[in-house]
Amino acid sequence: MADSFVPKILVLATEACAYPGADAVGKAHLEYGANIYVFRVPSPVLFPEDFYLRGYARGIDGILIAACGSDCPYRGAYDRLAARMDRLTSRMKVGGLEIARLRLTAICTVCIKAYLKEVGQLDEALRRLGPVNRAGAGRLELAARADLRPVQQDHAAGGAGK
Amino acid sequence: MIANANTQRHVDVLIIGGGIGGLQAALDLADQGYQVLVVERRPSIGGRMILLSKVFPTLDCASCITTPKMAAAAHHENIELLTYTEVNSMTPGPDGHMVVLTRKPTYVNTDKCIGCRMCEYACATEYPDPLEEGLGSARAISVAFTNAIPQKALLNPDYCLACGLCLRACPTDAIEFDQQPRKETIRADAVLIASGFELNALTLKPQYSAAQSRNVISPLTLERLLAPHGPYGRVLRPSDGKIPGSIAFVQCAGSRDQTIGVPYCSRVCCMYAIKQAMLLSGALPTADITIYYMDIRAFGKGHEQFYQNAKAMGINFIRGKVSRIDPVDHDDLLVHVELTEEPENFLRKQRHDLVVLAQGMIPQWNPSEISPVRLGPDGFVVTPDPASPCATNVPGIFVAGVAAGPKDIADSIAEAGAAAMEAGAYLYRHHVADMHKRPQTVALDVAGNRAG
Amino acid sequence: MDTSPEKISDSSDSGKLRVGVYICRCGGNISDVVNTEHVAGICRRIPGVAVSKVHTFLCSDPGQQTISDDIRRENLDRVVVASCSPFLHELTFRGAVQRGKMNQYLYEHVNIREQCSWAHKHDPHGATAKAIALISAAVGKVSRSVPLEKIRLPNHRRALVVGGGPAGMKAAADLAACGIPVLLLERSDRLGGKLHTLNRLFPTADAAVELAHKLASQVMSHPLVEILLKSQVVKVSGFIGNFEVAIRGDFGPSGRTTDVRTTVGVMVMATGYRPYVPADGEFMYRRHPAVVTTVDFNDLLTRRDCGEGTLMFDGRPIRSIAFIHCVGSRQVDGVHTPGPDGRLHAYGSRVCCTTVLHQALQVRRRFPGTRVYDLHQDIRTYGRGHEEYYTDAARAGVVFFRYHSAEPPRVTGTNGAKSPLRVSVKDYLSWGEEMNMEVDMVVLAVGMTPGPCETIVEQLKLPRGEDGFLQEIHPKLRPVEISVNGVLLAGTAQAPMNIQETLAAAGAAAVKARAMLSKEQVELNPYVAEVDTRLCEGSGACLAQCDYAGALTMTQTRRDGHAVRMALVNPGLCVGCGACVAVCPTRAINLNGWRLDQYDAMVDGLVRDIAPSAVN
Amino acid sequence: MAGKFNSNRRLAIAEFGGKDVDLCMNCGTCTTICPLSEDSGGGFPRRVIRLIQTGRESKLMESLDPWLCYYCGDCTTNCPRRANPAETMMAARRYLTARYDWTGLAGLFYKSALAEIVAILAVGLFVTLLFVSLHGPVVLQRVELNTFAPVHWVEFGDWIMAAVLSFFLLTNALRMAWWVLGGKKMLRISPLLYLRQVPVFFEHLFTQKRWRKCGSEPGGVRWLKHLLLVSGYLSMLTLVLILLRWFQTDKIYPFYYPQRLWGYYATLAILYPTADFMISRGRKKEPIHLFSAASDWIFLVMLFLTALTGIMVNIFRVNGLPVATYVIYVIHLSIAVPMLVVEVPFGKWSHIMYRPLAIYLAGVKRAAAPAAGKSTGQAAAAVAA
Repeated sequence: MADSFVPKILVLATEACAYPGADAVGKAHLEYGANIYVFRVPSPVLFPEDFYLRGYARGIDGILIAACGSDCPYRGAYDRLAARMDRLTSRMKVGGLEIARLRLTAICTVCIKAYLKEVGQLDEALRRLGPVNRAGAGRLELAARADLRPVQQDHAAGGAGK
Repeated sequence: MIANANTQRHVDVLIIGGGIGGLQAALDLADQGYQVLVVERRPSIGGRMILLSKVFPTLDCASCITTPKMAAAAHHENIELLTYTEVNSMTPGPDGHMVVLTRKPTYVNTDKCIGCRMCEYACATEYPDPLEEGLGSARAISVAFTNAIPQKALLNPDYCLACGLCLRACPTDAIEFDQQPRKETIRADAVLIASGFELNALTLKPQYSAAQSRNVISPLTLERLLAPHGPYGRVLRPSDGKIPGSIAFVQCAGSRDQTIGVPYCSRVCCMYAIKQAMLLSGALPTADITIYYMDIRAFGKGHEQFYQNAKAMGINFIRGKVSRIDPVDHDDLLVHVELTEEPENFLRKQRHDLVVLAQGMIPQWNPSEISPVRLGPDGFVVTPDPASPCATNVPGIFVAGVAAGPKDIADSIAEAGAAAMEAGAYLYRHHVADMHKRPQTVALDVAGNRAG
Repeated sequence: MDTSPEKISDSSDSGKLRVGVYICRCGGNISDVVNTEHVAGICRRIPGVAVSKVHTFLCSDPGQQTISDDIRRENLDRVVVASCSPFLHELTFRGAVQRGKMNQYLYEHVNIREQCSWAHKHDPHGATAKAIALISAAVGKVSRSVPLEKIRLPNHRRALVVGGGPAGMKAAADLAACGIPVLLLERSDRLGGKLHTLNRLFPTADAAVELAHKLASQVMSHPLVEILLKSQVVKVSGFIGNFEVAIRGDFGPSGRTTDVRTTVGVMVMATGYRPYVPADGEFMYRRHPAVVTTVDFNDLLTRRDCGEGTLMFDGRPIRSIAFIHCVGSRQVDGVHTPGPDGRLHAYGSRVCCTTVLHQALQVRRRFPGTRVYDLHQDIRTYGRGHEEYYTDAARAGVVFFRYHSAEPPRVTGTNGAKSPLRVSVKDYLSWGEEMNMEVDMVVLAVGMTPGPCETIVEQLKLPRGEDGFLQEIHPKLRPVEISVNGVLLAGTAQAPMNIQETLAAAGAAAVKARAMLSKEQVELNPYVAEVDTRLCEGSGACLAQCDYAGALTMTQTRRDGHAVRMALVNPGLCVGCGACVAVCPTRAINLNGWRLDQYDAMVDGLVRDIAPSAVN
Repeated sequence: MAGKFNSNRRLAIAEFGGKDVDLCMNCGTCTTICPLSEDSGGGFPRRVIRLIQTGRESKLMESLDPWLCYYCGDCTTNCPRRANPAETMMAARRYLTARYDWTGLAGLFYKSALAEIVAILAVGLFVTLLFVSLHGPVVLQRVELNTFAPVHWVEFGDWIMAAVLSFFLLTNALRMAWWVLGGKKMLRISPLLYLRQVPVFFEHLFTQKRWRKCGSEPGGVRWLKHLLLVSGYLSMLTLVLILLRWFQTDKIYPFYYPQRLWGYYATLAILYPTADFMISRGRKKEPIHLFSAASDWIFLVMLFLTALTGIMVNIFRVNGLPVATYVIYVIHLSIAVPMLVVEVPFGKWSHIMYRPLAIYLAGVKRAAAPAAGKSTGQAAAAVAA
């Protein structure tokens, strides 16, 4: 059963680093699973937590965030992203969604091996885990979406209070 | 055959060298609206920088920050790139500079080639890849490297067996075995020299035994070993593929040494050695890394902190110039050095698995052979006017980057901007000002008194 | 047929769209693995797709022509091309789309070569299915695309150069030479800045004053340069193309202190450096008159009364001098105490080594009877022609001592011995032995600290580095730009550097400024944040995420007759990172070109079940 | 313990030929390229140079390092700053020779070629005058050298000269030992230790064997030439000081007779190397020959002329030319005596003693203080090897 399961993997690859990195793998004619789909993003910092959870709810089995790491062209973005990932993983933990479905890594424009390693490991983990619990993810998505509101007060107090 | 006048093309600025300095100058000039032609002797733009692993002191991935510049230049509407092209002569005249170029045959029709690499995969002949410092191999017909621009195949006639496999593989019939070198004359209002550097020979000092041991390597080789897409994918020493447990950086191996004719400082070696040492200690956490130096010249912004971090990481810094390196058994190397700061036990013959020689930077190209551009005794282009740091002795010819003396990337970039500015001002003064482009003088809305 | 983008973006119903999908065979590079014909067939089933075609070389002229023609013939309002990496041909096809009279941002590129056919060579079925899924995702995205235009802001084609030192003069001269009007501001009453404190410049030995005069005459003689002396910026706001500046100074016909306001398009920060001032008692500085800095000493060497044959200072002959390097540079925590600004000067000041050797050599040549000792950590004569100073100073008999940062030299008085000062140092060239020397004078090689620019820094929120100097965007590749678009760094405002480097940096800043001012309007990429005024509830959550000062503000405005608080993006300052997008509770803020609903649609498109499990 | 840097005084090493010592940037290339430095404790050339740069005379006086260098020139060839460390070592030897010498003559001669020439001329003139006024009967019928210059008188003069030379040499050697062994401390060293090292002195005096390791040239050709010269010189000294009565005869022995063969050997062993060295110094091809002080030339010329006139005495004598023999004999002594009197205790010749003595003293020092064997900058390691 687990053998025939092919997970759908979404890679969110930064325009500056990871996307050309994924290109480099193809240029080198190194192969990986056709179940891996790359979306180009300016910086993954733009995605709210519910975006990932919505993805799981729609049937994406695993998400790899391939960022620029310290090479990030945007000030503070990578730190914010890392912090968001922390919150998201704890949300997933609490909600019973396997945190192995989410990976954050830095891929450079020529990091061919790192890219293959990351997608390979995620694929392997997902094959072990089986399909994502879409209904559970859907519940978490709604919760995350709702949670943006109370958070809003904190930000208002901290950011725009004066 | 030299093209005659009516086939001449005209550009505003011709830039010699498509490395990071040349590209920056090209972008700055093109952003000002000038038509720029970049001439690069190699098959791809990107120069030395695109082949580096990471850069100091930020430890950015070199490719990640170079590729966007390359792409920006390649896509800029005011920039044209001529790769694999040599400059034959450069003659100043009343209508600008006549620059004769030779476009070397790539044996591939670049208009037809779509960079699909079908030919490369079909090719049965391999040779040591010069871009991998000979560690990896390249096919006789191939695209220069992963992120090369242009992504066009190039045939190396020295290795091609003319077997025709590529001909059959090419989907666009782009391969042309009968290509010949083509001369082309460009009339350029200004010329900007950004021809960069090369390193003096690894074997320059026979005392260092680079001819005897493959484990005495160039820093550029180490860059390839450290690069994530390097020839081995990890750091192995060339002679036997052993993971080096002890690595020595020998500084000033080709600089600050009057016996080899390079009395000057090559300016970047201290920093790249520190960078490479840091990267090595990341790649090989148990390795013992030593930098033998005379003075650590961490002079630039953020450099001193970088140096101190390296010390804190446990990289050994030993003050003393290495006098000799002897090959010993098991392909190891014995480094002879006086620990000049030590009161006792200061004579050292230290055994290392791998030795990196900080070769000196020398000019890559000598423009004085084909133009009136003057060089200093060190071989680099002279800039006689202190108020115009990028102007050569020839009006309309400017220089940027290492062509005017050793420099790191940041300083080359700054200088490229300055050269672009001076070239721009020159063009404005001599040509644009006469035409319609003179902008409306904006009325100053501040009542100021003119000083002086 | 009503396909106005606003309507489409509002509705998830894509049934009214007419999307053209084009699949490139890439001469077999793609079609040898991906069954392109099959993909094209399946794609016709995707809702909204009106045309789905295969071409052998889409990037060729006929390929591009097909797209342009189809837009007109088939009334397409969106185009998706599935071919190689977007880095190669995204711009190509945008051009083709534009030629078809369609907004170029209604185009979407799918990578089915580098990230599909080449990466799944041995899995043609998988690759084909993946190509379909990726195209489906792209159709989802493009369905929600809206036409975008480059952001065009008014451009006040005039530059403000702050600082009349070499960097400022050079930047102003360069800009004026290209026809850009410049307002050059200087705090003091004359141009030239620190050039007046320098004597001879290394390595050419040109007179600094001559260079100052040359640069000053360039700016003073140029009709496009307006020079304001004894004046400074007191208030500044705005963004690229539109900086509102208030300047206070002693100008105008009355000569009284006056404030004036003006608008400039770019600002060049040429605010320079201040030499480090040793603390009282640091190496006996201010405790003994014969302990001076390199700045003072340079001044001494230029004075007529410094003696002929014998160096004179304070009426006394100076027969021996100790130069101490790295005063206020390369400071170490635990050894040095932070200065009044609370900062430890951990950085090297780049120019002081050559300065010392330059001065030492002058002393040895002009006053051969004066012995010179040089106490350094490392000799950093890095530049072209600098190593020669080191060699020449050694040849001229300067004696060098090397100390370690943790054991700096000590300066004490000698209480009436022949020479008034004693310098002790643990000399590592003499295997760590203590060396004592009695000297008539101690010269402290002082480093550079950032120049005065607080007002502008605070008001424009310019970032500073750990060393206090203005922080460039990238120390390697963008050394003269700062994260506030339209503000440029020239010279030592950014980092310590020598005159040649300063002039080069000033030129580099000027060329960027000229490019920014070259058009009637500032043109910026449209990929910036945008607030949907109908959805924003003024939570301010976005504001806390924004690291770019002024890019995002909260404003009071009226909506449906009510006063509401709402976020407002300044496209001149926004860099388009999207950090704000993630936290908006109502998804009111989005990044143009990369909107969240587009990504949602891509996910939906990816999982959409349109492809049968087996093809071929 | 801490070496005091004497800021008021620089070592006048330049006057002794060390003109480039300031150029050294202390990189240490010279020390590790030196084939002998390691065996000698590694203190030179860099550490000697540093002592000179920082003007620490007492440390330099204490140092034996300059004597352990045989001037192969490898350091100078490899010096990245062209600071000429080999010449600095040479200058240090001259400087030390001057400092060991209590008369001050050595220093005077090194600093002033004129003084040296005047001294040589004066002594030569004195010898000439001595002969002019005191020579024996001049026999013109045949060569009777022993009548013109009776061997016992000459021998008597020899001995006086030897005594004077030895006095100067030994007192200077004692001064050297005094500084090297730390002044009064030398008195506390057991005489047994001094005795035990004596063979080392002679071993190195006769063989100069450490020199074989010196330099990159194959087979130690220079060492062989130098060894030849030393053997010739010592032969000549033996013949004229100890065996004069046998050597200076009026009887003409057959060609193969040892007296003649030994004499010829000694002559050739001096003539060939000195001529060779003069040619090399003139050509200036190798780094060691680039810098020739006046003292180097005077020394070579005097030695060459001594041997040349010596052989000419023999030629004239064998061919029965009485007047020529007597005249050249006077000339010969007028050259040989000043060479010995001026050059041996005060000039370049003194190194023939200082070198083995340095190795001897190093041995003594090491034996006396094994724990201090690694003391700073000192050549106290295994030099006796």
